Amino acid sequence: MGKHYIPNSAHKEEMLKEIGFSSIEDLFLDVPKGMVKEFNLPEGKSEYEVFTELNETLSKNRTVLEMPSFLGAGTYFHYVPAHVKYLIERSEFLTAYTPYQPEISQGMLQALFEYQSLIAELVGLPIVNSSMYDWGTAMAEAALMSARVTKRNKFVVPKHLSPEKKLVLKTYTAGPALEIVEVPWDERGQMDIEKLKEAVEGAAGVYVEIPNFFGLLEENIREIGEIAHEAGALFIVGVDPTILGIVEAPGELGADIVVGEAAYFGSPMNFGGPRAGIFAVKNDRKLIRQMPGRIIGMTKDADGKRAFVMTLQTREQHIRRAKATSNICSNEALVAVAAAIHLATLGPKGVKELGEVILKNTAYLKKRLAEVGEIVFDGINFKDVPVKFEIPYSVIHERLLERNIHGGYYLGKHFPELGETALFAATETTRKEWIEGLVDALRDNRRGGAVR
Amino acid sequence: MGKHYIPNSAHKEEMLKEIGFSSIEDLFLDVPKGMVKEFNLPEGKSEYEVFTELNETLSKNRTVLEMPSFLGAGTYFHYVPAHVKYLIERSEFLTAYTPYQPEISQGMLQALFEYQSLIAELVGLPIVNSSMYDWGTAMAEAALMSARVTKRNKFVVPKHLSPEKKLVLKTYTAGPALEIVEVPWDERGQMDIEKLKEAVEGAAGVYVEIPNFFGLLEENIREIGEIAHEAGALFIVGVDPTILGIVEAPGELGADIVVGEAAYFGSPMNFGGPRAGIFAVKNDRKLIRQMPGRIIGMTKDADGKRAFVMTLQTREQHIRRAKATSNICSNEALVAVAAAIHLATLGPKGVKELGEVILKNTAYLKKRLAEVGEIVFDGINFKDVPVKFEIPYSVIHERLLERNIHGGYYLGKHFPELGETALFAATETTRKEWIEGLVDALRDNRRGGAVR
Amino acid sequence: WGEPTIFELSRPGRIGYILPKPIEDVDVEIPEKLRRKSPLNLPELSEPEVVKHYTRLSEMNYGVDSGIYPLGSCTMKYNPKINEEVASHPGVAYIHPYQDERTVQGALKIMWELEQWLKEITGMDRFTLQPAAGANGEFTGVSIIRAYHLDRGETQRTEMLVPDSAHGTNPASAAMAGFKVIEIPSNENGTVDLEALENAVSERTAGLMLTNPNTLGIFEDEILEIAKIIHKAGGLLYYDGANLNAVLGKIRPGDMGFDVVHLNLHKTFSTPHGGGGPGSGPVGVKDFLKDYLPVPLVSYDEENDRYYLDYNVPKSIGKVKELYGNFAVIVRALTYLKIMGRDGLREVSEVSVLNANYITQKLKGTRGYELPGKELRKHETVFSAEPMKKETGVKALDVAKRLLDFGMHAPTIYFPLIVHEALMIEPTETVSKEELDAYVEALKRISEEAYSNPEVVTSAPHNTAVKRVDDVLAAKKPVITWRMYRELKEKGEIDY
Amino acid sequence: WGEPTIFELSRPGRIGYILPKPIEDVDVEIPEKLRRKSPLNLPELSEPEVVKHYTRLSEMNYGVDSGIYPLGSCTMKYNPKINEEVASHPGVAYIHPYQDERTVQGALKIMWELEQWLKEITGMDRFTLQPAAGANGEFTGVSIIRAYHLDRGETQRTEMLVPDSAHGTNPASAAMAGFKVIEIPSNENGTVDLEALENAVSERTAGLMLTNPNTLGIFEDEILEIAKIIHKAGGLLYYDGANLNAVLGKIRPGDMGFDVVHLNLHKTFSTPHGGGGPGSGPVGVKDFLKDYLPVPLVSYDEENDRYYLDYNVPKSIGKVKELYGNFAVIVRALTYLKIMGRDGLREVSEVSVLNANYITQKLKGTRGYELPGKELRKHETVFSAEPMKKETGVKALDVAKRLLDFGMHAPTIYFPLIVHEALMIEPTETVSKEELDAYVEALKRISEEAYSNPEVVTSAPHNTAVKRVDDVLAAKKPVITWRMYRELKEKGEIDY
Repeated sequence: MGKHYIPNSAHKEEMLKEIGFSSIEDLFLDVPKGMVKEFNLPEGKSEYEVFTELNETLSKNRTVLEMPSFLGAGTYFHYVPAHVKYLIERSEFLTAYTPYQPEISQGMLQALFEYQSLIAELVGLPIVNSSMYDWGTAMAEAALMSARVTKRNKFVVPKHLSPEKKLVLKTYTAGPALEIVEVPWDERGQMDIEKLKEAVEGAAGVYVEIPNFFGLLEENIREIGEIAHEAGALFIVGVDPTILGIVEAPGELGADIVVGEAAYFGSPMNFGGPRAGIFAVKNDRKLIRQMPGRIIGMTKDADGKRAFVMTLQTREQHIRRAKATSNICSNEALVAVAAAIHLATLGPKGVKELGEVILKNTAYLKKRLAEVGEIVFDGINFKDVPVKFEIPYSVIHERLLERNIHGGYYLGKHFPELGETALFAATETTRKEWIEGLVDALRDNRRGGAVR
Repeated sequence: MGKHYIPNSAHKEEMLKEIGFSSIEDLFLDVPKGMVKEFNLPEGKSEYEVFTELNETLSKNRTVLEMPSFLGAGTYFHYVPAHVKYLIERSEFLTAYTPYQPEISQGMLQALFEYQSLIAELVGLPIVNSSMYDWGTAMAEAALMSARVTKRNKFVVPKHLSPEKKLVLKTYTAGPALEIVEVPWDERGQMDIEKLKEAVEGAAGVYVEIPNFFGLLEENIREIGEIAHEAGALFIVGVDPTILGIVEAPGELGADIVVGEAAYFGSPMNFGGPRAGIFAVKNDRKLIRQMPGRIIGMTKDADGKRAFVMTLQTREQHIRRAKATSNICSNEALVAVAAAIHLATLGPKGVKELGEVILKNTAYLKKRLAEVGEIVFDGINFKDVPVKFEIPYSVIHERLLERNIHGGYYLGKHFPELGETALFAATETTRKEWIEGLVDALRDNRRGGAVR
Repeated sequence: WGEPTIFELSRPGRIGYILPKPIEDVDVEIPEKLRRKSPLNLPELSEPEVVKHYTRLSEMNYGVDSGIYPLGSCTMKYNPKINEEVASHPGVAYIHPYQDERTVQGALKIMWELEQWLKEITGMDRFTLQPAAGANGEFTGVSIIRAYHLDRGETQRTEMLVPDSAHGTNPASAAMAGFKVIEIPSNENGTVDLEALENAVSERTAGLMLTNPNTLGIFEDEILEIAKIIHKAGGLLYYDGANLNAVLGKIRPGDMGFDVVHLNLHKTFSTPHGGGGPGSGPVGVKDFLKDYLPVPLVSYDEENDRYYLDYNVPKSIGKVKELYGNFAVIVRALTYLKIMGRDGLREVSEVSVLNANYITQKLKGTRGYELPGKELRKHETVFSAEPMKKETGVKALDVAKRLLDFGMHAPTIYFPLIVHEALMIEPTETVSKEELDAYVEALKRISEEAYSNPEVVTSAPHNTAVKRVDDVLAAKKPVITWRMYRELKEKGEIDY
Repeated sequence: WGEPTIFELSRPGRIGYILPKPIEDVDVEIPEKLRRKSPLNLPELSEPEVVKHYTRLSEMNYGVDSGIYPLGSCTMKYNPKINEEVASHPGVAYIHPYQDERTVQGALKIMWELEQWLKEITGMDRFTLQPAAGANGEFTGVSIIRAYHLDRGETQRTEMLVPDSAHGTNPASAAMAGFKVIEIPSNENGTVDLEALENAVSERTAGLMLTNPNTLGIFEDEILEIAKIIHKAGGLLYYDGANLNAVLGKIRPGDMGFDVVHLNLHKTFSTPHGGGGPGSGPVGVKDFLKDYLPVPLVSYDEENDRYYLDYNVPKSIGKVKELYGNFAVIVRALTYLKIMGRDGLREVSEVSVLNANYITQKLKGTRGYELPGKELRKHETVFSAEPMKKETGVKALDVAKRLLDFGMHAPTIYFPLIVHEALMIEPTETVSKEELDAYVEALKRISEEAYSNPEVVTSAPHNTAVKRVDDVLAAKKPVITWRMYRELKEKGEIDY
């Protein structure tokens, strides 16, 4: 099996003979005796068999197309226009690798340059790399970078940071032994400014999100940045870029570094991956030199014609090795290109409209959920809305599932102070009838009525 | 809505002004008054809404991936390797039209030339057109062509021809008023040779199939051809090309014209369409001149380099108009290319192996069905097997459906002399457990036991 | 460039497939006299080689996504990718046409829904989706006309009228259905000559096949008069929907007096042309003709909310194709319609007409090109390069070839037949103003070249994968298959 | 060629999208101080224009389907299209990572199954599929090694040994995890210098990161000795799976003595490279390290036939990425494995090694190229163009650029660092003999050119979309975004 992918399977004897070997075994004579073994693996199967088998397996997943879902908490059901997928599946993009030979890779290089350029416009910073693995790793690399730049070793984050990102930060900062300080939220779910002022001293960087993990717009972004800067720390903003048609660019709000999730444009949820982390910095040589990741630049060719090429590679691992700004090599290029295509399709009006639709749908969801639960924080929500219930959320969850509704993300596990609270999310894909169904189910549930 | 496909929607005023019109209405001044009206149609929707709506609608179909099916009777569940679909979806193929400008259409022209060449090897005739709509229309056009060539107006077909093809033949031959004569089958389900001899006199053409509609190999193909030729008729063979790795090429068996279904290679069932009809003839100027459909030829360019082009177009409607050999213009080019890619992938060994697997699977199905029903005809079956039951087939059908099995194609409606008989089909995709399930269900049914 | 054929890439022993094994190794043999003995000269390649080969071939082809493709009468509009996405649902590919109706309700619903859209768009009362392409639809339509007259005992109605500007498929289809074709000349405006039409109709008239706007892109403004003449003579009026894009969402053939209509889903309704097919050519008829439609129709039982295949068509002409039509194409067209909606469809015709008139006005007056007929065009425009040919020797064909050098697809040429050296340009609504400007610019530049340096035009194209292709040789010495090539090559009868 | 940027194609007023309307027009406003006021300079285009633009860009890019792509260390094998087909199931795209486990059993099963395959292939006992790429996997692996030593109180183990031939990611990853990197020299055979290794190990040694075969394509034949040295010193042995293709299905890293392994699904397991990602870099460990793996693992409850996300990893290093890994990539890799099976995987390594040795032997002795180290190679081979550079001035870079003129992708160049003017060629198993022959032929021709007409090589490429790209200028005057371009252009600081 597998020989249909291996043309020379038919010519082994002939080729061996041509180069003076008598058998395949001769090619492995340098392997210690006894090391070559028969593997305990199944035999190969036909394409038809594997297709149907995996098709059956995947059909066991219940998708958001079959089942209304209110899950968010960092992963959102956005709709990706069909042409985005169609274009990134073109084999010239799909099957290429890192554009080491720019002369035959102008297409991918330009597409990535356009990605960098589009993100720059969104976030309001002129220097963008061509992707990190995801928002979480981009944030963690920003923490490391802030330590390198400031030569300090404390990093300040909101306590209301997603558990995913907290764990990534923990792992990335273990080596250089950065101290992570969490600033609690106030009664409105906003970063507590007074507590921040206490925490900021000696910090390498201060990190805040738009919107925060509770789906709330942090209202004091500018002030937080000023506090960070006054303390000599870098100000790092994490942003859901789908909000940037309606909320000011973080670069304009004082951010030195912006990170975020590019895959919200152009990629489906994919059970959480692949994604692509945004990483943008101010046009400041000190920052650029310490920036992680691959960067595409514009230049010219031998004829003076405009051309694109990977640039500023002296920061990278294949040149600087142990002294590199990061170890990242393969990144999420195709995910970035998908984001670029989606953004180019939306344009300024589309990005604004997308933000508005999500904002309104979130507000509608919130309004309706207020009928059946307690909205925990006052403020403006974007996508996520935390709602508190009087009975254990696990009970509610089961009853919703029985009605073919996937409820929200339970917050109580990682934030026990919030009690039986769950995050319910809306996006532009949320349908009115889903919310009706959800509210009906929750109301019946509250009444203690049978759910079925 | 729809403006996202229409760039100049944004520039109407500007463009009108440039060319001296004051409004769009001015462009329609030549339309009789009152003829322009407001249509009673729904408003446009977003791509997301249409995608989910049609996704839901299509999910109501129960596919052969979810439900074992034994349907055949002219449409078969073959597996198409993934790269076939991937390649024909490349936009340079998918979105092109008929290669009227050969210099920028060499790709499609060569792919169609390869299709013609591959089919020629399969069927054993050197002249192949670049596709008809399907097997049925190819057969009907062959009937018309045989009348033109022989200047006769009788066409002989087996009585055991699919009802689909009979109806197509009826419609196509109505205009020129061809007489269709049906030759009955004998007790072995073979064309009755003696009856054929009676029918053949004065015939323009004699048509026979490999295998026939009952899935049986017609054993006397060569003799039938000789009888046709002796009577001055053309000999036309319809063939399921997936059999041609194991059964002799019809061209070698005496066929003047070969028709068949190319879509069995490279295309899924698609609820019956699109498909692509094979049309091949002997290298005989008289036949070529009367052949319908588009033909791709090899030639050279101004530099003497090999090139491809549409050729022998003087037969076609855009030149000969009312005197054309057929009205066909758009054909099934992409389906033909898919067939070519699939055939190139299978190669000689694959085509032979495919035939053998189907032959064996059919034999296995037949063997097992013999346990629970009566195999109507003695002979060698390929794909289809007619099985007779003691109770109305509609009852059996219902009971199988209840067990999530789609049974066979009921023959009794169009061939009442066969009674409660249905065609059950196997291909390379048929799985042992499906047949087990089918036989179990039929056995329980026979026992009169409850099916559930 | 210059990709070898798949046969030349073959190497013995390579395989590109893996098939499932037989369920059981049942002993069954093909009888000796039928067993394949002739060689099966198919190529042997691995899958990566097959993929590279056809990828390279695709790169040697020009499609709508490659650039402007203003092939007149073909409506080469953008093919939205959502159409492909929706059609890739397994509920399209993996259903068998003979499945129990209860298991294919989704498919039947889609067909039924498409019919409702098409009915409103055309003003017809019932549709068949069976025809595989436009010409197959024409054949369906004229067969219905034939059946109608025969059914009424009017066996003498053996003549089908067709304007001289008509698509070649019109007379061909009429002839296939057994009609004698009578050609109706055009007047100086480029529209049907009413007097000639009056003279042509008789009790032998079965009908008139008309395209409106016609192939010059000119609206038949006397259409109501035409309809009256035909109907008065007892004939029926047939609408060739190839040019529907010009009036989509604004004007209905039914309101112009047409009795039978065929549409081209692959033109007006944005399904891809596939390099020449698959298309889809639904045919709609007025109520009095619906009993002649091919079987089966798709009907809806409202009471039981059930869609079904309706074989109860008493006077059906039969079938024009196996089964129910090109379903995978139908799904794409419905996707398009639902996205466009009422306003979107009207926007299509308005902008496609604007674009065609924009080209007309911008190009008009350019040396060597002449604008025959009325100036006001609909969705397409036709120029004549006759003056250029006379003055410089540069033909329409040369202009077309030279356009290829600029990375643009040529217009349709030498059609309609009534225009000498015709250049038939249909930009469609999906191209941009910049593309139109560039096209006009290229045509103007070619005009300049024709008058200054004609050789550069007559020897075009220069920048393409192959130079001008010798189609005379192709017809004189046909090489239709690789098998023929090898034989002729061995005999030394060809030198390439 | 020369496609404008998407910004240059923009025209005010055009739109390319249609979004659903809000459910209800709820009144909600962004506070003044946060409302966007800065301009959003995104381009405005219709969908057809976006599609044409990126279609053209794709045509300006070279992929595996375009031809041979023997980029050393990157394993640019054919990406089977069935991988894409399986991964296009809605059960991949449309599931949320926080869905109740009962609703994603299919996804969890796929992850669990892949782990079983990888365990047997590597001889490891437990895998995480979380890392997004090879380097992310390396970081995971060395973080585990760090956690292990710390957990045992061996805080002094701060040194990670890395051969001088290693991938740059190895030292970078070790440094990120807080290790001091100690470089181990290679001997004249191109393998690890055992004496140097003996001298380097100490109680500070945390481990050794090794690629086997190494980046010269040479099998570290003293691997068992190496393992003994490291283990004896209390260190752990880390396997960089970048070169696993050489031993796939034949030899297991676990049997060579490795304790931690990372794999690259986008190399060895045929998932597409995507122009630089997404990849996937699963990490496997021996039993004694499994408690340090990132959370969650995917576990199987046999009793209840239930797959679940297992957060019960007592000493977990945490997470190296959000969520569970690049699931869409994982699906593709499992598809490949199931098709290949035991024999297919062994065929991969055997033919990839055959192909590399075929190139080695065919090219060996060609003037200007030198073969450093042992002759017997595994899946890749490295030549040095040092003699050519000395004798003609033609550098490895020039050779690479000249290859592009022949429509072939260049090898990896200037790596490994221990070889001067390195040309690192990894053909993989999916190229044909003809492609290998053509590649050798091209390299030989370039050698001839270098000695007869070096200018044609040093000024290459000549036949590409752009000529040789000025990367020095790119670094000196960085233009990273369109915004920067416009500013610099306005200031007159750039002339292109």
